[in-house]
Amino acid sequence: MDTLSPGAGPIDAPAAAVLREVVARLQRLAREPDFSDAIDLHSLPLGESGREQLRQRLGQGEVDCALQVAGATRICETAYAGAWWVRHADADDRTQHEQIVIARVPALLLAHSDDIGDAARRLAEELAAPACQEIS
Amino acid sequence: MSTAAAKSPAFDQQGTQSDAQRVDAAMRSFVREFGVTAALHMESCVRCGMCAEACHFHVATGEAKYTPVYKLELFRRAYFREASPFAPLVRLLGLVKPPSIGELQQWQELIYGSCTVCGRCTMICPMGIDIAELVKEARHGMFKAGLIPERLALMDRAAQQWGSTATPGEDLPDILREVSEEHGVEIPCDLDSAEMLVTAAPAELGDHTKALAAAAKVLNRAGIRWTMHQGGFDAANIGFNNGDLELQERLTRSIIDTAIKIGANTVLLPECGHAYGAARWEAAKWYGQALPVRIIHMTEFLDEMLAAGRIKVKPIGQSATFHDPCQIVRRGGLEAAARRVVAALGFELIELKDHGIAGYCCGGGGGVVSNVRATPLRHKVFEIKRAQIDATGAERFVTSCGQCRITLEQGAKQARWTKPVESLLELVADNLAD
Amino acid sequence: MSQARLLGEVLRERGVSRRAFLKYAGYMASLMALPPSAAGAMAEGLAKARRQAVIWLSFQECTGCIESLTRSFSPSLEDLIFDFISLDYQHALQAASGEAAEEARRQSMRENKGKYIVIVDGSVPMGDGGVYSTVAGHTNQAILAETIADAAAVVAVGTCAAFGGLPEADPNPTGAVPISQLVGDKPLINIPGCPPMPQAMAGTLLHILSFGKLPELDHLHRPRAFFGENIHDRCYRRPFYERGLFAKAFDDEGAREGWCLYELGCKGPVTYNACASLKWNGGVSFPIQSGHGCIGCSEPRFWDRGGLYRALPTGTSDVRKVIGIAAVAGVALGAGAAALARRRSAATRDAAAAPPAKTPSPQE
Amino acid sequence: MDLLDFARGPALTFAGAVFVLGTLWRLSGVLLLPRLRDLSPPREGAPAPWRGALGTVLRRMWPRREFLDRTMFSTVNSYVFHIGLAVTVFGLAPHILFIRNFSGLSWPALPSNVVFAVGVITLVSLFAALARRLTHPVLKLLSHTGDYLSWALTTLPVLTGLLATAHLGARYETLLALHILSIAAFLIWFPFGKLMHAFLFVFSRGATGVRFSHRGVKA
Repeated sequence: MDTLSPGAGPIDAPAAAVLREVVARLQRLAREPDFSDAIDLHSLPLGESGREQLRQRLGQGEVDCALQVAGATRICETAYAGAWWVRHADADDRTQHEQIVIARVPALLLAHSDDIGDAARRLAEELAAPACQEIS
Repeated sequence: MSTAAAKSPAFDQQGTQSDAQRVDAAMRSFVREFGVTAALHMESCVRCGMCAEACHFHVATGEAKYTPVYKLELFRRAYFREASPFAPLVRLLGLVKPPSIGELQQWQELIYGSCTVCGRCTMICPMGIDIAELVKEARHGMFKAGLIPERLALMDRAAQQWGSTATPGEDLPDILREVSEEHGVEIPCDLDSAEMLVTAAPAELGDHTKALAAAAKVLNRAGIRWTMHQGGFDAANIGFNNGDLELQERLTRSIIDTAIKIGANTVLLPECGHAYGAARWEAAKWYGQALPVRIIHMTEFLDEMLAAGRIKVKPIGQSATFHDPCQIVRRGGLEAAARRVVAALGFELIELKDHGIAGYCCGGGGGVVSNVRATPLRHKVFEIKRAQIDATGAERFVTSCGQCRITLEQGAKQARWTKPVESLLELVADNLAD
Repeated sequence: MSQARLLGEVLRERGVSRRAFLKYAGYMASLMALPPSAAGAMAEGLAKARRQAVIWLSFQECTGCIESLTRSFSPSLEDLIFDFISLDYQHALQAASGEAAEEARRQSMRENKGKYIVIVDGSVPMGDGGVYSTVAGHTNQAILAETIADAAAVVAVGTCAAFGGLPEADPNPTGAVPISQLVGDKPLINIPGCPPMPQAMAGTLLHILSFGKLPELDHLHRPRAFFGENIHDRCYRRPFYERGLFAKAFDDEGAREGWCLYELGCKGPVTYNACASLKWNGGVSFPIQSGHGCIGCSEPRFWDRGGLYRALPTGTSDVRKVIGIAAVAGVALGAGAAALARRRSAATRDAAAAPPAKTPSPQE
Repeated sequence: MDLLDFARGPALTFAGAVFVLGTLWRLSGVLLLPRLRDLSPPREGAPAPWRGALGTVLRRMWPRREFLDRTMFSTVNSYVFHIGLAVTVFGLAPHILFIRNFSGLSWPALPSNVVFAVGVITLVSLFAALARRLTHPVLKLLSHTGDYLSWALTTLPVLTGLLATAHLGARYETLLALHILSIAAFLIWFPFGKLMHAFLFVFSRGATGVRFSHRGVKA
C-alpha cells in the first residue's frame, strides 16, 4: 500500500493502480484535447473499500449533474479536471455500472445530433400547433 | 615382479560340455539360488551406481565395468526370466534375453577376476542389497557351466582329490612332525579323542608354518586338549570360493564329521577369511540342523583365552595399524574381538582411514589372489591400502588372515614397499608371558 | 410486424433518446469486456439496425432461462433488449395461443425469411420418435427443423439446449439431445448455464444486433466474452485457495471466514462462466459468495460428474470394489508365480541331485 | 470436459486396479518364495532378527561416513526429489482430498504456493538426476529402458501438476486431465519397474539386516 497524498489515509494496491492509470490518461488528455477513455470499475478486483478509497481520493470537482436516462445516472467531476466519476443505476437505484471517464466532457452529456434534429422538428411543430398560438 | 604379461581378458573353460549345455547348466543352477532374500535383492536394485563408489576395483581403476551390481547383470537376467513373479510374462514377451555363451565367458573376468566377495558394496547399497552374496551365488552357476579361471579349477581338482589344496591328507603327520621339530612345539595329530579339532589354512602347511607353530604354542599354553586330524585339516574351503557346492559340502563335512568322530566340542579355524565364511555361517546348511560342535575363528579364540586369562602376553608398546579382513570383520562380526587382542598386545592402535566394517579389502580374497589373470588389477588395488597404512605412520602393520597377508606381501613386493605384514596369532605366540 | 424503419427512429418516438442508447451500449460493452471506446460504435450500430425478429422455441425446459432474462421482479438494463427486438413467438410471454400463436410464428418466418434469429431453450427428446414433448401434435424435433430452416442464426440458451442439461443426464429416459446435434451447419451460439446469466443472453443478442455478426465463440460455441475464463481464476476467494485455507463443512469456522469451498465440491476451476465477475441478481452475489461451491452448471454433463459435493480431484467412481478384486487377484498371481518358481527350482535340484558317483574322498 | 471425465473416472480406476494387482502380485510373488533359514548359531549378544532388520532399514537412510564424500551428489539430490515428491503429494490440499476420497484419511494442508515452490525444486532435482544418469559412466552402463521410463513417469506428473497449477499451456481442465492421466500412467507402470523399490526397500534392507545382525555386524 503506498500513500499517494499524505494524510489521506492508507490506500489499497488495486486502488493505487487505478489512480496511476488515471494520471497516465490525464497526462495524455492534456496533450490531446479530443482524447477520451474510461476505466471500468465494474470488472476490476476492487472491493467496496477500494472503491470508497478512490472516491475519497479523487474528491469532488465543480460539476455535479444527475441524468434521468433509463434509470438514474450521476456524473460528477472529480477534484482533478478531466476526470469524471460516472455511476449508472437501474430503476431500483442499484448501481449497475460505475466508471471513471477521462475526457474534457463525458460523451453521455453531449446531446446527440439526431436528438437535436428531432427536438428542432418537435418544437417547430409545437409552435405551429394551434394550442400555442400567440396570445394577441 | 610378476612376469606374466597382462593377458587380454580372455577366459578359461573346463570340461567337455557344448556351449548350449554350459548355458543350460548355468541357468539351472541360477534358478536354484532364488530364495526370498536373493529374490528381494534382485528385485530392489534401482541402478543408482553407488556400489561402484565402494568397490576397490572401481575406485582404483575408475572403470565402469567393475561396478559391483554390473557383475550381477547375467544373474539378474536369469532371475527375471526364471524366478521373478513376472517370469512367465517376461519369457512370453521376451522382455529379457537369456545369457548367451559369449556373455557368460566374458563375465568370468568380472565374477572371478574382479570381485573378492568382500561385501564393501553391500555396506553402501541404499537398498541394502547383499551384492557380495549374490556374486558368490552366481559363481555356483559359472562352476556348473565349467567357466571358472583355470588356476582355481586346478586347485578345485586338487581339493577334490586331497581334501586340501595344499597337501594330501596322508602327508599331514610328516608335515606336522617337521613343523614341531623346526619350531620346538608339540603338535598332536590324529588323536582318537580331543576337546578341540584344530584346522589350518593351506599356506600354513606350506610357507606360513610359523603360524601353525604359533597356534600350537598358544593352544598348549592354554592347556587345551586338541589335535589336528587327517580326516579334516584344511579349513580354507576352495569350493566356497569357486562356487563348487559339492566340494564345499564335502570339505565342510570332512571337518565336522571328524570333529564329531573324535568327540571334539569345538572346531578352531585358522587365521583365514573364507574358512570362516564357509564353516561358521554355512556348515549347518549341509546338515539341515544346528551343529553339535562350536566353530570359532583364531581371533575369537585368542580373544577368549586372553579374556579368561588362560594366556597372557607381554605388552609390545609400539604403534600399530590393523587391516580388517573382510570375511572376518565386515561379514564375520569380529571387529571388536580383533581390537581386544591388539589392545592386549599393548599396541597403540592407529586406525586406518577406512577401517572396521567399512575398511577397504586387501584385494586378494575370494580366489582373486590365486587367479593369475587378476594380478595387474590387484596391484592397482594394493595402492589404496598402502596409502592408508602409510598415512597412519604406525610402526607395525597387523592383520588376522593368511590370504590377506599373502596378497599384501605380493603387493608390497611388486610396489617395493618394505613394511612387513604381521599375523595377530604369531604376535601373541611370540609375546606369551609366563 | 417488423417495420422497415431504423431502431433509432422507432425508439425515439417512445422517448428513448440516443443518450439512452449510449448508456445502454456502455453498460453492455463493459459486460462483454469490450474496450470502453466500443460503446460509441455499439450505440451507433444499434441505432441504425432494423428491429430484429426473434422466435423463441421452448422444448424440454423449466422456463428458468426466460425467467432469468426477464426477471420480472426487478426489470433492469438488460430488459432494454426487449425494446430492440421483436419477440414474435414465446410460450411464456405471448398473449396469443393455439393456432393463432403458431400462425404468428409462421408469418414472422415468412416476412423475415433468412433474417430472423431462433432462440431455443430446453433439449429435444429423440426417444420413441420424440413423443415426449410435442406442441400442437408436432414433435419438438419437427418444429425445430421447420423453424430454423430460414433462420439467420440459432441461439441455444441454457445448459439443456446447449449440452442436453438435466433431461440428458443419466439415464436420459427421453433420449434428449442438445440443439447442436440438430442444427447441421446453421450458425449456432450456445449460452449454457442453469439458468444462464441474463447479461450473457442480452449481451450476445445485442452483439448480433449492433455488430451484425456472431460474437467470438470457444470450442463449445460459447461467447468468449462471457465464457472465456473459469470461475476459479476470477473468484474473490482464490487467495484462500493459494494459502490452503479450506472450509471443511458448510457451517464450520472456515466457511464463516469465507474460505475456499474447494473441499466441499466447488467446480470453479473447471467451469467457464461470468458469475464471479458479473455476479447475479444485478451484481449482488453469486453461488460461491453466498457460501455454496460452484456446481459447474455451464459445462456439459455437469449432472453426471460424480456428485456436486465430491471434491474435484477425487475419482468419480467408487473404486473400493474394483481395488478389492485387484488385490485378491494380485496375491493369487503372486502365489502362483512363487509356486511356479519353486517347482522350476525343485526340478533342477532333482536333476542335479543324481550326478555320476563322486570320487571317494580321502578318508572313506 | 470428456478428457477430464475419462481421466477422473475409468482411467484412474483402471490404473488403481493395475497398481494394486501388480504391486501385490510382485510382492507376494517374492515373499512367498522359499525361505532359506540360517541354521548357524548367532553371534552372542546379537539382537533379535526383527531388531537387526529394523536397524539396517534405518541405517541405510544415510550413507556411512566413509562413503559420504563419494556419494554426496546422489544422496543429497535423491533426498531432494524424494522429500520434494512427498511434500508435493502429501502437502497439497487437492492431493489430500484425493487421498481422503478413497482412504478416509485426512490431515491439514500446506499453503498451495509453498507446495508449488517445492514442486519446482523437485522438478529441477529430477532433471539433475536424469542428467547424471545420462552422463556418469557407471550409470550409463547400468541403465536400461526401465530406468528411463520410471524417471519419465515420475517426472511427468510433477510437470503436468505444476502446469495445471500455473494454468499454463492449455485450458485448466485439459491440464488437470493430463495431470491425472500422467498419474494413471505412473500407477500402471509402478509395479513393473524399479518404482517398486518404494515397497521393496524395507524387505531388501531388512533381509540384509537379519543376515548381518545374526553375525553381530551393524550392516
